[in-house]
Amino acid sequence: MSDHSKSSPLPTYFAVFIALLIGTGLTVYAASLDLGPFNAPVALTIASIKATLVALFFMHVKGASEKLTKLVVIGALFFLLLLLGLTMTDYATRAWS
Amino acid sequence: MPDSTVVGLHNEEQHNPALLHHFAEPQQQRDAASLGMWVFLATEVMFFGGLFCAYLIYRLKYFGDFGAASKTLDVRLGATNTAVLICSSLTVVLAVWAAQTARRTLLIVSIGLTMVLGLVFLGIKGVEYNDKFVEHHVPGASFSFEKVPIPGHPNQYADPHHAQLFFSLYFVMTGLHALHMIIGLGIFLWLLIMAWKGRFTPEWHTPVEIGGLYWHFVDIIWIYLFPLLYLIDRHP
Amino acid sequence: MLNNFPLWPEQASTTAPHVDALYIFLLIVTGMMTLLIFICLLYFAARFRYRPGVRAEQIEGSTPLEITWSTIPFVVFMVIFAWGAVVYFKERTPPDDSTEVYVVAKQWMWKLEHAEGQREINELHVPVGRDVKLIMTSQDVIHSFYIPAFRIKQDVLPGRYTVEWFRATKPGTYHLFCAEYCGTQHSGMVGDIVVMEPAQYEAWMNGGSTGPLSATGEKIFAELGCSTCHRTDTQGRGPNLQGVFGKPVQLEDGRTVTADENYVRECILDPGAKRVKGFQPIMPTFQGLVSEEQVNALVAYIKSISAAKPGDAAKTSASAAPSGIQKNAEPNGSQVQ
Amino acid sequence: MPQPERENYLNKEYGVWSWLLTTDHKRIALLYLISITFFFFIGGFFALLIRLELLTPAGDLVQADTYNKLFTMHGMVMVFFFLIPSIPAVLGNFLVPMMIGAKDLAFPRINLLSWYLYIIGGVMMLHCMLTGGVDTGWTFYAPFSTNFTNTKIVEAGLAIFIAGFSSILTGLNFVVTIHRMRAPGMTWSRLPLFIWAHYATSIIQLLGTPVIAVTIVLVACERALHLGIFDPRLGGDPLLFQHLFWFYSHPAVYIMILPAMGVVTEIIACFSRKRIFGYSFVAFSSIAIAVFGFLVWAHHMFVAGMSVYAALVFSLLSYAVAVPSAIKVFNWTATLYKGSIHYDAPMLYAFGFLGLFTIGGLTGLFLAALGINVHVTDTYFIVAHFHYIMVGGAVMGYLGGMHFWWPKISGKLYPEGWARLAALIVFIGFNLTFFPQFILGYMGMPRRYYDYSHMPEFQVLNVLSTAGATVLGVGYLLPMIYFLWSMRYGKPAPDNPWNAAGLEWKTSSPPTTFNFEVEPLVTWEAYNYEDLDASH
Repeated sequence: MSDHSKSSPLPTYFAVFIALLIGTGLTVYAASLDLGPFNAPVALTIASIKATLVALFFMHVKGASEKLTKLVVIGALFFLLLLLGLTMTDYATRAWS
Repeated sequence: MPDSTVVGLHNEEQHNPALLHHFAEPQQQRDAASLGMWVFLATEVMFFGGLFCAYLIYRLKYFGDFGAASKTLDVRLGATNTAVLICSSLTVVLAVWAAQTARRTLLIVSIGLTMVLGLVFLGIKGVEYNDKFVEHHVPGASFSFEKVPIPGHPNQYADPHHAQLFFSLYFVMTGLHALHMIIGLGIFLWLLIMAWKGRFTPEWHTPVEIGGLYWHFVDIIWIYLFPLLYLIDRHP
Repeated sequence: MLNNFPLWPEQASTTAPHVDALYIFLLIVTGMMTLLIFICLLYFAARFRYRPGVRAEQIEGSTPLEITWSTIPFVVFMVIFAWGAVVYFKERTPPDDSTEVYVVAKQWMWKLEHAEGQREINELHVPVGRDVKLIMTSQDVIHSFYIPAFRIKQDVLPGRYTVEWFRATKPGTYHLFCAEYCGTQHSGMVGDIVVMEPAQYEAWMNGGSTGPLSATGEKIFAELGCSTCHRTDTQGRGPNLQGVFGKPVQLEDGRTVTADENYVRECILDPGAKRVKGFQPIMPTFQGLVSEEQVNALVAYIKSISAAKPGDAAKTSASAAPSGIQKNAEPNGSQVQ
Repeated sequence: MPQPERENYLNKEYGVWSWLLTTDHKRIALLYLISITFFFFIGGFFALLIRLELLTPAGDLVQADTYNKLFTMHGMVMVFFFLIPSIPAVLGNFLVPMMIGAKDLAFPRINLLSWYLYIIGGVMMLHCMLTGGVDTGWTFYAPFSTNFTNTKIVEAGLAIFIAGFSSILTGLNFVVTIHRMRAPGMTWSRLPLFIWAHYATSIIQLLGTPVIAVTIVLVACERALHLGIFDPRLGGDPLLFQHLFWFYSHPAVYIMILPAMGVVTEIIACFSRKRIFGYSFVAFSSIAIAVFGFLVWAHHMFVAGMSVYAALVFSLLSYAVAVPSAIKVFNWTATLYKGSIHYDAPMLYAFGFLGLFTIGGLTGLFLAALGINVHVTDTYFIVAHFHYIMVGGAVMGYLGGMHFWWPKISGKLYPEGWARLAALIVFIGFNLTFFPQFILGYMGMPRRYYDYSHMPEFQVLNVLSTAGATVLGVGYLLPMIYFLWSMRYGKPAPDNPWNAAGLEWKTSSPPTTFNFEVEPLVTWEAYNYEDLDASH
């Protein structure tokens, strides 16, 4: 966020904006199709792509910001996955003779 | 005391009432504020993480019942709200850019537009909540979810208890998200006043930046809530 | 005085020596670690105490030493882990031919019912040398069925079954505690486990039995009208339940589950959740209509018609049903919510 | 000859508002000190009543309900209003900026806000206690807390929720301060290990606390609206509550013990006049404990009806977190080797910490072993174990740190003889209180029993424990008395009474408002005792 002397970022912002709107349309359309077990993964993949776009370009995780910001983002996601994943080790394996 | 360390920065001292005594230089203060907001957002991830965990477990346990309950939500309103939030994220980056490039009018307009879009989001959310009240889909004594078929299993009805779990999570998750939106609106109102007074300069507009980070984060949460609550397993 | 001041709990089950052995092993290992650390601390503290004119010798550290004292404890820990896991697996795996006792916990008492039909409150009579499996559930909050002399403990949860088992090795009376805090009279939720010689136990069992639990279950099965759909002669509107228990079941949504106690329980209370493939969702839920004891009896009945060969299941259950002994399976029906 | 007193953070301004509206991290630390001491003695009073009730097997001193409220409020007050803020909010607040050469924390106003949040939470907790209290145990397991108890669980939950945000903001302030406010030359490898410990603690506060916060929100909704999220009758799972609860509450143990480890590291280095043995291993083991601490929570649930396979995973991971703790103990011990050891009161507390933490840590190995856990969980064995960690460890570290830095905080010297006596009394009283509980636990005495007339054979050990508790109580009162005494009558402290390394000793005692007259430039490594002793 320190160096703003580069060329205008506006084209990037609008491109990301359009991509986000397309993503929204796409995920609504995908929800109306029967993809068998893949409906949830498709919806979450699109959501993750959209979230990544927002983080990288709107929140400037890409380019301008330093490594520490990336570490915070990755760290937070890592601990979130720990919470979900380790809880699932219980729920996915409850059955026992 | 601190004065000696900011010699040579007179320029900023005039526009910038906010270089606090304990920072050596404005850059340090900016970096601290930005890191502070990022770290705070990490705690927010975990805050919503607890809810995502509850959602994940019950969604897998009661997949069909959740699908039936999810299907009663209005996907058009949800999608509209998603688009509204995406537009507001755009106006937020425009606001940050305007502050960086000293475009005061654009800054004020962008912040104002962001707030309007935030209010539109809350309004649409209010309409949806109202619909749920009318349909008796609000968890509690008057909750009713009789004879709603499970998607893909037309002759099987969803269990009302499990549907109530879905709506409980729906209201807690969207409710806390809406609370974050309201806090965001408060922050942006303050930014609007500051911008109106012309406090932000290309050298010092940290509040716009970190307020923007917060807003984008709230947007990202919604980007996940939308498919999780509205879209999964709703095909005919 | 010393009679009143024991320092070691009694060993009265086959599990207890395993737990104690691991415990003693740990006492020795951790005792050695403690001694090592304490001796070093005290020796260094005395040997290197401040003396005027003697300066401390600066030592930066030593990576080989760090690796050594990380790796050696880690290896020791893995041994403890593996040993603990083996003991736990045994504790958690009831032998197939165990005698079954159904346990219902409520604030603040234990209600126990033997498969043979004997009912007890806050007391459990068991014979020496027989595997006993406890199938437990709670009517209200979480409790925990704890017998220190047997070294076993398992939380008892509302809404599902949990299981523990033991084989008593020594006649006597042992403590039964509720170990999970459950409200005001938590400390009053105690009882006795009475371990008897087999002969004595038979005598006790024959006094005042009300007929086997599965027979009670069969009566309830008929009273609730289950038998109109779940027919034993042919496939009715519901699945034929003979020989089902313990077998894999194909579900409507494509999954396969094993028909264990929890599955049968869930099918009674929440029939839609795991519907058997090929059947319509017409079964009503019995949530709130049957008590925990009645569910237990139904589960016992469904197990009984699977235990014997499918061909003579009907005969077995018919002969085991003493007609007219049992009026109502639920002694305090008012507690049904 | 009495010199005119130098201006410092204590005498710069007077009046109530100069304290209640201060943004000076040192004054806020003192505000915390007063508040947590208040809660410590409330919690201690409850503990004493609990021990008195258990003197006899029959439930004769108090009613069952009263006893249940006593241990609940003891736990909630001690965990959320004493232990979690103790070292970070008092010593951390006071020392973190000074140790890294900063004028203040990065966000002084947020720091003050976090004290106010703590106070609001504390007042709510007091109100809750005075108007009936809570009887769920500090763990407030569902469905007892959500559907059955008729005590004020929502108010207590809200108090914890608010105090939790205080903890989050403290952690946030520390992380940002440590990253952004270090003086020139203060590289990561020159940081005192106290700072590393607080950095690790802050990570836990930041990532764990929000999960308990949202769990409390769910409990409150469940109680108000009967949503069914934890209620099996409505399709919920009570074990989900336990997962979410322990996801925070297990790492919370490390919030309590890591800062104490940091304190002890400083003390051991100073009083053996040595650089810490294996600096980087001690530093990284703090971070490792913070991260691994999040991987082990379900070892509280081995008998809760959890999956057997998951139990296996969590048992294995629990042994992983034991390794960095072991590394720390070995490094502290090795630091003593060829040192020049002084036996001032802080060092006595540090020795006490080492002994008690070793016992507490090693009994953790028993609990992580699945087969033994089944027998001893929810008995007095576990009560003894966590008191060895949280009282034997954290409180010993806290007291040691208070003695070590008291001259800096107050500008006065405490009476050394009394302090050594108090350290001895605390150590003896503690062991007498809690060692018998290990035996009681293996014998099978369940925790949270107010009446054990069914098993009178447990009385002898309980009497020993109660006797120890009274000794311990005296041991805790003593420091409070002589600290207060020293504020008025103590000898003025020199700037560096221990001839200790660290930037906090390079400023005056007590320090000025912005800590340093000139911004320090750090050119030396941490714990440069060789140079310090050479110059003497």
